[in-house]
Order: sequence, then structure tokens, then C-alpha cells
Amino acid sequence: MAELTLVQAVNAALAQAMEEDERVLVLGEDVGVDGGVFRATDGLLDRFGPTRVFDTPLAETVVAGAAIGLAAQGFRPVAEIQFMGFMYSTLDQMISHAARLRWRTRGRLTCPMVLRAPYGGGIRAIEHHSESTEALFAQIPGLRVVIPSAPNRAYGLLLNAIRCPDPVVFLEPKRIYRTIREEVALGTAVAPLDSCFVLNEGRDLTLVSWGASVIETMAVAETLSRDGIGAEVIDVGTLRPLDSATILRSVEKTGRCVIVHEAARTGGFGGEIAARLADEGLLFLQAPVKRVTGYDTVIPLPRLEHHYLPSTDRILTAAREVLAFE
Amino acid sequence: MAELTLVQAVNAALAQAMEEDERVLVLGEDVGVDGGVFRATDGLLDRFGPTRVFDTPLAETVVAGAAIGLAAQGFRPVAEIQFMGFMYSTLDQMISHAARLRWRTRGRLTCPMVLRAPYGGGIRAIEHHSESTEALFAQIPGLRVVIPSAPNRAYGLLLNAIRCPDPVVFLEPKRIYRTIREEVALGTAVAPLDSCFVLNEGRDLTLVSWGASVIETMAVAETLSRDGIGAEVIDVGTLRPLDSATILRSVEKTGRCVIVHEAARTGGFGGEIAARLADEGLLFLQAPVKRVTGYDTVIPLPRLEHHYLPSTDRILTAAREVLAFE
Amino acid sequence: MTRVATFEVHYTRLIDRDGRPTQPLPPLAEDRDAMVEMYRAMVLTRTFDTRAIALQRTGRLGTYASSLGQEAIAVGVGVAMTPADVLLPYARDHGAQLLRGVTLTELFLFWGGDERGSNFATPRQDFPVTVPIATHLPHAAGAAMAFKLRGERRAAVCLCGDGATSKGDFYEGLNLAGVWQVPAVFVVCNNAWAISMPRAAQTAAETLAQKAFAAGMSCEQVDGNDVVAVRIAMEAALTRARAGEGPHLIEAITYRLADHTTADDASRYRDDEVVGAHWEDDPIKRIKAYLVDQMDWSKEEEEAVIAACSVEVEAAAEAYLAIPPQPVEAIFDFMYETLPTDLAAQRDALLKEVTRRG
Amino acid sequence: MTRVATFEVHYTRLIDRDGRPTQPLPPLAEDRDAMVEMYRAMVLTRTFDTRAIALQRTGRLGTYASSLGQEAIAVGVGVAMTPADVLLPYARDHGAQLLRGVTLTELFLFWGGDERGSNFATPRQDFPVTVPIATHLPHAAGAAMAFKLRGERRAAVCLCGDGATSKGDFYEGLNLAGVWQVPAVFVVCNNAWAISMPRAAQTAAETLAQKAFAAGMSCEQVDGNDVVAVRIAMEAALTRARAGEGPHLIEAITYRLADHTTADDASRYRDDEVVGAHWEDDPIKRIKAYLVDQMDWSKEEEEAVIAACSVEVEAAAEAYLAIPPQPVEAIFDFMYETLPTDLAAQRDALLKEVTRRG
Ligand SMILES: Cc1ncc(C[n+]2csc(CCOP(=O)(O)OP(=O)(O)O)c2C)c(N)n1
Ligand SMILES: Cc1ncc(C[n+]2csc(CCOP(=O)(O)OP(=O)(O)O)c2C)c(N)n1
Ligand SMILES: [Mg+2]
Ligand SMILES: [Mg+2]
Repeated sequence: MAELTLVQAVNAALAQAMEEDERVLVLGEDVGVDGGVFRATDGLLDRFGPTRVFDTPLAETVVAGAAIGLAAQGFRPVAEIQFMGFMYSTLDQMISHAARLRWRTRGRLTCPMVLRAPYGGGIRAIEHHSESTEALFAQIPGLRVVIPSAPNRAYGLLLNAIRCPDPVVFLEPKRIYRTIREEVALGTAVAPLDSCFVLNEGRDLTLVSWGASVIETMAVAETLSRDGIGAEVIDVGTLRPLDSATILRSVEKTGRCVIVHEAARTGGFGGEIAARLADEGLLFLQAPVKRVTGYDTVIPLPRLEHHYLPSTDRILTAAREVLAFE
Repeated sequence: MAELTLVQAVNAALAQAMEEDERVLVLGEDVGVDGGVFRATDGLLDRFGPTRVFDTPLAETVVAGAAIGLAAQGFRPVAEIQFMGFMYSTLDQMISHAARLRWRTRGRLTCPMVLRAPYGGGIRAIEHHSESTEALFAQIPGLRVVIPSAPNRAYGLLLNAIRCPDPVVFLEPKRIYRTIREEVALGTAVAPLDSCFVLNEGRDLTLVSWGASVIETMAVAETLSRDGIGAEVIDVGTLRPLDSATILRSVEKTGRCVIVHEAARTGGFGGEIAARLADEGLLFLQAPVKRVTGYDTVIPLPRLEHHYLPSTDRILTAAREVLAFE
Repeated sequence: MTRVATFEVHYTRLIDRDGRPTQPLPPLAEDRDAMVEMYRAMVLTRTFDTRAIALQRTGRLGTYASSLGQEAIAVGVGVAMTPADVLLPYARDHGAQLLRGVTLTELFLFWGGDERGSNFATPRQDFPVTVPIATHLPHAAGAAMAFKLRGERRAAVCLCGDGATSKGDFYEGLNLAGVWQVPAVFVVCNNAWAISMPRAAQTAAETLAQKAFAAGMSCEQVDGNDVVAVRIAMEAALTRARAGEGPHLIEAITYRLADHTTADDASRYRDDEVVGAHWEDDPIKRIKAYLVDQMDWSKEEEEAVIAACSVEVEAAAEAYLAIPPQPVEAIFDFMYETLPTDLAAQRDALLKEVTRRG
Repeated sequence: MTRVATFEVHYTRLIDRDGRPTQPLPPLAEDRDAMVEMYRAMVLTRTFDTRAIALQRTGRLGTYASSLGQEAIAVGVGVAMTPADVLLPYARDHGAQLLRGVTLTELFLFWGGDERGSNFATPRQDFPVTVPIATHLPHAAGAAMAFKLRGERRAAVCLCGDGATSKGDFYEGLNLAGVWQVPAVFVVCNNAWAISMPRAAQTAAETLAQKAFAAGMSCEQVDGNDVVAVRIAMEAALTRARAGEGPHLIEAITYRLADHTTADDASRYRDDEVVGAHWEDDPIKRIKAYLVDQMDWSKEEEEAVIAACSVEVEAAAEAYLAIPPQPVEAIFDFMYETLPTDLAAQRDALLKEVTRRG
């Protein structure tokens, strides 16, 4: 057990995975001596040496592509992209190859790789450093998309992602990289890759979220509880494959649902969840399914950025609106 | 007026746009002498010469990127990508630049370009030649995403896309490139870029679709009408910005909705439409919103491909299920 | 002004278009069995090609990419490799795939639109044909890195076309292979065309070989219609690569005698006459001339090879045509190691639908 | 084996680190006004840099990329360009942007996290700073093609770092510029590092200049700490480009004296001593030594330049700090030419929320 921040938990999970399986490699820009721009790979080069941890040239396509080649050859590469805004040039490799190598060869070649990147806004960064475009990956059959929202789950999910025989895109909410500390049970990977986490139980309303927005969502649940309203909070740790059963069960109980994510609304992954509710959960719904999200714009530069991110205020307003609905 | 197939309508719209505005350029792999692999640019080189129509090297990133540079300099480039499966390496340029140039410079530089590509399955092609991943583009703020489903609308929509001051992704359902002929009113662009097309009116059920699937969807409406059931068919010609008002109005009337698209279900754009119904249209809904889509897999190679595409059979089953719902 | 670096590109041809040596030949060229083996492989490749096109024309195969005219490259590459090496082929490498152990039936199956065609029984570690152009060069760098990390004396061999050299993935792959000094050999099959785009429209570079300089990689040009030149260059590059001396790029110059694919009509963009002239450079004609002139290749031997190849291809085509499609639920197989719940539901729905339809 | 192509890379330095000519100098070096203009521009750039870092440290500016040590490149490029040319800068080109007419206040605004910083009053057609590395080379090829198509005597000038040369976009952009023969000049600012990655970890290529050979483009290396060498090379390249003689690539060799950005701690990955040694190559020190030695640059003149630059930067910083943020609804401005209905609804919702919050 250790008290860790989220980024430390990522680091610890990488170290654990490398320890337990020598096929695990860490690669990416500045992951070696520098330990990664957010220090997620700090100390790994010293500990595991240059045949396990290596820097790559500044070229995201080939970072993903080389990871695919390594994975097809039996390694378990964990590649870091410095910011989600620089993942777009990995999409072709991830869609056309990582997601399909097993399928295309009927299981002959596989692609057990992890593509990690910090994502999301709120750190007052320059353009392209605050993106939340997880739906780009979450819509690709063959990929798994995992997003932790706390140190303990980050540790468990990453360890399971690395052990997973399928390609995993692992997105880390960098806004909360260092804001929470939590006991992490080292060596065990308790957070499974295929189910949502119910963080708070409640009978009146279901709040569904992932990533950094889980923090504000939990805060709203607490506010509501002071008014005697029970909000069930679901952290969608794994967007794909989506465990909609947990969400449906909750909405069956509460009849009301608000989905919260940082990404722009239109085409965001909240739409998929609402769509499943509109199909399989229609009879449970006692109120419209609201989405509290980023606006359908580019995320603004720091001076206006805070207006863009779903605030507790906006979540609370939506929650009350849904609760008031008859 | 002329009787044209869809691909001929595309060709005619390109010619018309080049005729009326000398800033319009056509570029891409094999668009010149060869006239494009589907002949969409046939004859344009002869007619407008090599300073208006030019081949590019085999490099999709720079096709999109050079179009951005040309557009910022006042041209109106219409770039062709040979198949949607090769658009993935344009995503970085389209997301990071085309969609944002205006926003980033507060209107100083703009990006009036069109990125065209044939898309969809059903032509018994080799891998990567049958993709329907329109949701990748439709989720990007700043882009417009347009998909015609008949020659006349293809002509009008493309002409409007080229005239549009914003970047447009224009996806052409190649399965029906040559299967329908239709009178096209040359020289006029009647199909607006921001509204859905109601192809069939009905009071009992709303069928929402786009691209080649509109054909099967219309066939189902016809079948239903023989049973005295009125299905309203909405062709979402422009996915982004989405005219949800038309869809909502229809569902307000019918209370039932089935969404049909070729793309894989999870994260497909049908989810966005269903999500808007689950919010703004919840009170109208008398039955679950069903999606008839490709499965959440890679689209199979030709030998199994037909099982993947939404068939009239599957659409009809879903429609009857929704109609039977009480 | 100081000169800080100089580079040269060299070109090698050992046997000219009439089958005559252009310079003293390596021992390989004296080895009748080896020469016949390559000849036979080239003839088999072409026989397969002809049959594949015929099957496509009659609707029994999908869109097909012919290797007509560039059999010497695939065969030169295929014979130079050892089983432990790994091939990352592009769409015209049937010859190399066959030499590696992929069966004719598997090739037909692949081009027939069946995923099982990429699940060949041997060689298990070779990559399937990569369709998105140049996207496999990064895989080659990664796979070769795997060999290096494990200290194995193996090499990755990656082929692509002239058009492929324009793409970012090509360059990123080469650059990574260069800086990591991995055992990889890259072969650019310069067949003068990328669909309708002539070589000169791809790049202003005088040679395609020189693209390797951007990656700090050694390179050379060979006559891609001279199977001996291709093989010798490949063997040397592979030996160096396996010995840890780094990657290498070979530009093999040939000509696409066929349409781009069965979906293409090359007469729209190039003169039949020019193509006709290139038949003089036919790599099969060349090695046959060499065999006849230098090795007493007899009419009987020739006929035997032709006949054997036909029989083999015919049998494979029949075997292919007899293979039923996969069961419909195969759509869901191999998406993930284990089927996620929501996919399982979709699978059940499809099976129900199929049953209902009967 | 025939040699089919040869290539050479040359390196130019005109003034050494102590300000002494290494060879007969061009007329420019005799032109006191011109030399002082460049010196002043370099000092202004560095003064801006120092102030920007101070603002960042006190929370009044965002993450900032210093150009410390590479001012000679941006300035040499900026002075060589005419107003009609178009600049496509990367993040350390403050010096060039200033010479182009972007104001110090606009630069502060950009780095302060305000979109209006890229809407500079002049030059209207220059591109904003491109953040995703190397993605602007394709734009440069496109913009230059626009000049060519319109028959304008203008050139696109595109700068990037050494790290950028590894990326596919870099290569695709160069290759297209080469094959289209557009008026573009590419400048690689080789400052020895890409964050923590030393130049040797990016590529096995002996020089970065030679990457141009892959695109059939001419190239050269210059001492990037020698502003005269940079400017002379740029002027020549621009003249050729505008005359339709095609694109060119210049590798300008310098050293990143600062941390990568204000978010970086370079001491994690490089020795302070090594960095210290590179201060000997400081481009400002060099031109100042030249001015003092060759042009009787006086203490008073020096002090006047320093003081004027300080005043200018201080005034700009104050002006920047006085600019209120955009109104909140600016989030929705400029997404499309006209606001689509669903965005208008979101805009209204935001405004209502802001009003409610008070
Ligand atoms: C990324 C990508 N873009 C476009 C295509 C369509 N396409 C298939 S083959 C081809 C030309 C390839 O030319 P070359 O690399 O010279 O190989 P060749 O076909 O001549 O052997 C093109 C453009 C593709 N498969 N992949
Ligand atoms: C595509 C992309 N990947 C990663 C980054 C993060 N990043 C910002 S600057 C930088 C290093 C750039 O090095 P170089 O090109 O040498 O320029 P320098 O910073 O040294 O001037 C990196 C990796 C980025 N901005 N864009
Ligand atoms: Mg070719
Ligand atoms: Mg650098």
C-alpha cells in the first residue's frame, strides 16, 4: 500500500508490469532520461535499462506503428503520446492496424499494446494540449478505451490494460494527475477492464461520467445528498467495450440520468450512452437524459477555458432540472 | 436538366463550381488524366487545364495540408481522397488545422476547402475500401460533414459545399454511385447544407438514415405503406451541423424512430441523434429508439460483407418491433 | 563554405535484357539448380497471376493486383530470405509469399475476399499484405527492433511501391529503423507508376534510393528485372542486417506491365506502345534467355516447368473455389481475444436473423 | 555498378564566435545600419524573452517557449523576407514575427492564452504559430503553390526544429514542394535538442539538411548563430524561389540555451556545463563583438539599444496586462462563418449561466 497521486500510480503500474513481464516495453518521446513530460515514466530507464525503455524520434505515427510491429512480435509495448492532441496522427495506425491485426489474420498475429496519453483541459495549456476526443478511439471496433479517474483505479486499470491481449488506448486525465492522493494496493489489479465503477449509490438520479469530470460529478452528488437527494455516480472507467448493463441497472432504479464529460457534446461518447438508454432503457426514463459537456467548439485557450469545462454549477443545474421533471 | 448518376452529378457539380469560380481547384491522387479512380473528376483536366486540376503524390496528409495552405491563400480547393479508408491520415490536419484556422486567428485566415471521398461498403472491395467512419469527422467542431444519397442532392450539396466558407468533408456513397439515375437541375444548388431532407411523409414511424442506406430505408417505407403504415423517411444530408429540429418534429408526430446507418453502431453518428431524442424528444417517444447499423466489428471482406450491411430485412424487423411497441 | 557530407547512389545490373551477363557474375549464376528454382518461381507467380485475373473476370475473385512484369523482385527477395526472417509484403509480392510458404490456395482465398487468406499455415510470423500504402514500414521497424532486443539473427523485409515513397509513414519508418539501427531491409519496387501517376509526379528526387539518405541509411538501385541482381543485393543487405550492421534500402527498378488492378484501365493514362516496349525488359524472358544461352535449358525442361506450374495453380484454384465462406458469425471472431458482452448480443441477433431468413 | 547520383551538403559560417570574419564578407556586413538593425532585433527578441519568462513565473503568462540562443535564425529569416512573402513560424520565431510586424503586445497575448494573439494587425497573411510539430510544412507547400498558380513573385517561409524533421508531415511537405517546384524556403532550426532528445536520437542522418535530398530539393547548412550567414543564405534562397527556381532547405545550426519551455527542467537531461560552453556561441555576443571590432559600436549606442528595447517591451507587457479577456461568448465566435442553430443554442445557454452566476 502506498499513498500515490494518479501520475504516480501510472508510474507504479508501469514499473509493476515491467517487473512481472519482461515483454513489457516503454517507448515514446522523452520517456527515457526525462521520465516523460509529466514524469509518468520517471525512473523506469534507470530501473529497467535501455532495452526496456526507449525514446523515439518525434513522430507519433511511427511510435504507434513500431509498437504494432513489436506487439506482433510478442512484446507488450506501452507507448506514450505526450498529449492527446498529438494522437491524431496515430489514428490511421490504430484504426487500420492495431485494431485489426488479430481480426485480419484470424488470430495469427495479435497486437497487445497500450497507447497512453494524458488528456483533457484545465491545466492552462497552449492550444492542442487540452483535448478530450476520446470518442474518436471509442468508436473503433477492436480497440479498448480506458480512462481512470483516481489513483487506485489508474493503477489497476493500467496494469490490466498492459496484461490485456488486445490493443488498449489509455487516457489519463492530466488535470487530476497530482490533485488527489489515495492508497493504492500495489501488486494487485483490482479494477477490471470491462465494467463501470459505481462510486456512490443513490436512488434518485444517475450521474454518469469519466475522467477528471468525475471529481465535479462527485462534488455535485455530495451537494445533492445534503438536500437528501441520492445521486448514484457511475465512473465509466472503460468506454469500450462499454458496460451499459451497470448504467441501465442504475437508471432502472433512479429513472433519471445526467451524463457529464469534458469532450464537446455532438458526437461525444455521452451520446452513445444516451442512445443506449433511449433504446434499452426507455421505459425506465422519467426525465430527459441530459448531457453536461464541453461546448461544440474548440476548447478555448486558458483565458476562457474555465467557461468551457463542465463545472459543478452546470452539472448541478442539469441535475436539478432532471430531478424537477415530471 | 440532365439524367445523371450520383458520380456524374458529383462530376457535374465540380465542373459547375470550377466554371463559376476560378478559385476552385481540384486536387488529389489520380484526379487528372485518370479522372479519379471512380471517374468523379473525369474530363476536368481537359476542360480546365493543369493549373486548376492537379495530381498529388501518394500522401493523404499533405493532400489535406496543402489544401489548407491553398484555402488560407484564398483558393477553394476540392481535394479527393480515393477511399474513406485512406482519410485517417488526414484527420490530424482536418482536426488540428482545417477546423480551427478561422477560430484560431479570430477570422483572419479561413479554410474554405472540401475534402471529398467515396465511402461505404457493398462493392465487394478489398480491405479498407468499404469504411463508414463518418462519425470521426462529424464529431469535430469546425467541420461540416455532408453525405448525399441521390444524384440531385449530390449535385446541390456539393455545389453548396464548395461555395461554403467553412471546411466541408463530403462523403459519397459509392455503392450507389451508378445505380440510380435522376434528373439533375444543373446550375442551381437547391440542396441546402444545413437541413435534413424529408423524402417521404408519414405519421406512424420516423426512419432516419443517410448515404446508401437511404435506398434500403425507402424500400422499407414502401413495404410498410403497402400495409397502410406511414413511415416518414428523413435523409440526414448534413450530419454536421445537424438539423435535429426536422427529426424532432417528425418524431413528435410519429412517436417512433428507427435510425439506419452502415457504420458500426457504437460511437456511430446514430447515437448522437438518438441522444438528442432522449433529451429534447423524450416526451414524444412511444417506443425505444432502435438503431439498425453495421455491427461493432470491422466490415468483413466480400464473402461475408452482405451480412454486415443493414438490409431491408433488418430495417423492417426493427420498424415492426418499434411499431408493435406499446 | 565547407563540404560536410557527400552521398552517392549506385546501380547494379548483372544480366541484360537479352540474358547476357554485363559483368563477371557471382557463383549463384553458375548454380543451375538455383537459377532454375528462381525461374520456376517466377513462372509460377505469373501463372497464378493469369489465373487470378481470369477468376476475377468471371466474378470468382475480388479486385486483384497483378504482379506482371515485377516477378523478379518478389522472387529475388523471397529466395534471399531465410525462414526466420519476417516478410512485410505489399500487394504485388505474391512471388515472395509463395517462396515463403504461403500456398497458392491461401493467396486465392485472400484475393477472393476471405480473411482466412491471411491466416496462412506458414510462415506464421509474416505479416499479411498491407493495403493502406506504406503503413507497414513502421511495423517493419518495430518487428526488426524486436529481433534486435532479443538478440536474434533475423531481419524484417518490407516491400512497397514507388508511390509509397511519398507517404509520411514510409519516411517515419525508415527514419526510426535508421536511428535504432535495426535489422530491416526495405525494398522499393519502382514500377514507374502509382495507378495513373508516373514516377516523376511522385517526387523530384532523382532516384528513390536516395530517400534513405534522409534516414541516414545506406541504399542502392538495382535492375528489378534482373532476378540475380535483386537476390545478390538482398543477400548482402540481409547478411549485414542480421549481423547488426543496420538497415538498408534497395530501389528495384521495373515496370508495371499490367493495369493497376483489375478495376483499372491503364489505357486511359498511358500509351500501349510504351508498355509494349517495356515487354523487352520482361524479367522472365531475361532469365529464360540466360538459362537457354548459358545453361542449355531445353525445350522439354521449359515445357515441364510450364505444365507443372499450370497443374499446381489449377489445383489451387479448384481447392479455393471449393472452400465455403466462413460461417456468418465469423464476423465477430477475433475482434477481441474474448467476445465482449455487447458484441455477443449483436452476434446472437445476427444468428437469429440468419435463422429466421432460413 | 554504376554511379547514378551524387549529393553534397555544404556548411557556411561567415563570422566566428568571436565576431571575426572567417572569409571575405558580403556587402551587407559593411552596411552599419543593416547590421545594427539585426543586432537590435536580436536584442529586442531576447528582451521580450526575458520578460515573457518573468511574466510566466508570476502567473501572468502561459507556458512559454524561449528563443534564447537562436535569435539569429529568426532575425536572419525575418529581415530577408519581403512583406509580400508569407511566414509559417514555429514556436521560437518571435524574432521573425516581430520583424514581420507582429507587435510585442500581440506576442504576449498569444502566449498569454488569448486567441486574439494570432489575429495580428500585420502581416495579415502570415500563419499563426503552429503547435503540432511539423504539421505546417504541408500548409507552406500549399500556400507557395497558391503564389505559383497566381504567378506572384512571393515565397512561403516555413521554420521548424530538429525534432520536427522526424515527422511524416515534414517529409510529405518537402516532397510536395519539390515535385510541384513551388516558391518555398524551409528552415530547420537545429538547436540540438527536442525537449530531452538530443539531435542524434532523432535520426541517423549525418546532417538534417540532407533530408531535402529525399524530396529532390537543394539544401545547405549554415551556422545558425551567425545572423549574417543566415540572412545571406535566406536572401539567395528567396530570390531563387521567387524566380521560380524551386524550393530550398536550410539547416541552421544553433543551440537551445533555455529550458525547452517554462514547463521544462532541462537539468534533468543535460549537463549545465555543456550548456555553459554553448554560451560561447551566443549569437548576440557574436554580432556585438563584430559591431564593436569592425564598426566602432560604442558603449552609448549599446546602452541606448538596451534601454529602448526594455522600454518597448515594458510598454507592451503593460498593454498586454491591461487587455481584458474576450467576452465569454467569444468561445463560439469564428467556429463557422455563421453560427449554426445548435451552436447558437449552446451560446445562449452559456450566456444565461454566466448571467445567473453573476
Ligand atoms: C494510403 C493509401 N492511399 C491510396 C491508396 C489507393 N492505392 C492503392 S495502390 C495505389 C498506388 C500505389 O502505387 P505504388 O506504391 O507505386 O505501388 P504499385 O501499385 O505501383 O505497385 C493507390 C494510390 C491506398 N491503398 N493507400
Ligand atoms: C506532433 C507533436 N508531438 C509532440 C509535441 C510536443 N512537443 C512540443 S515541442 C517538442 C520538441 C520539438 O523539438 P524541435 O522540433 O527540435 O524544436 P525545439 O523545441 O527544439 O525548438 C515536442 C516533442 C508537439 N508539439 N507536437
Ligand atoms: Mg508503382
Ligand atoms: Mg530542437
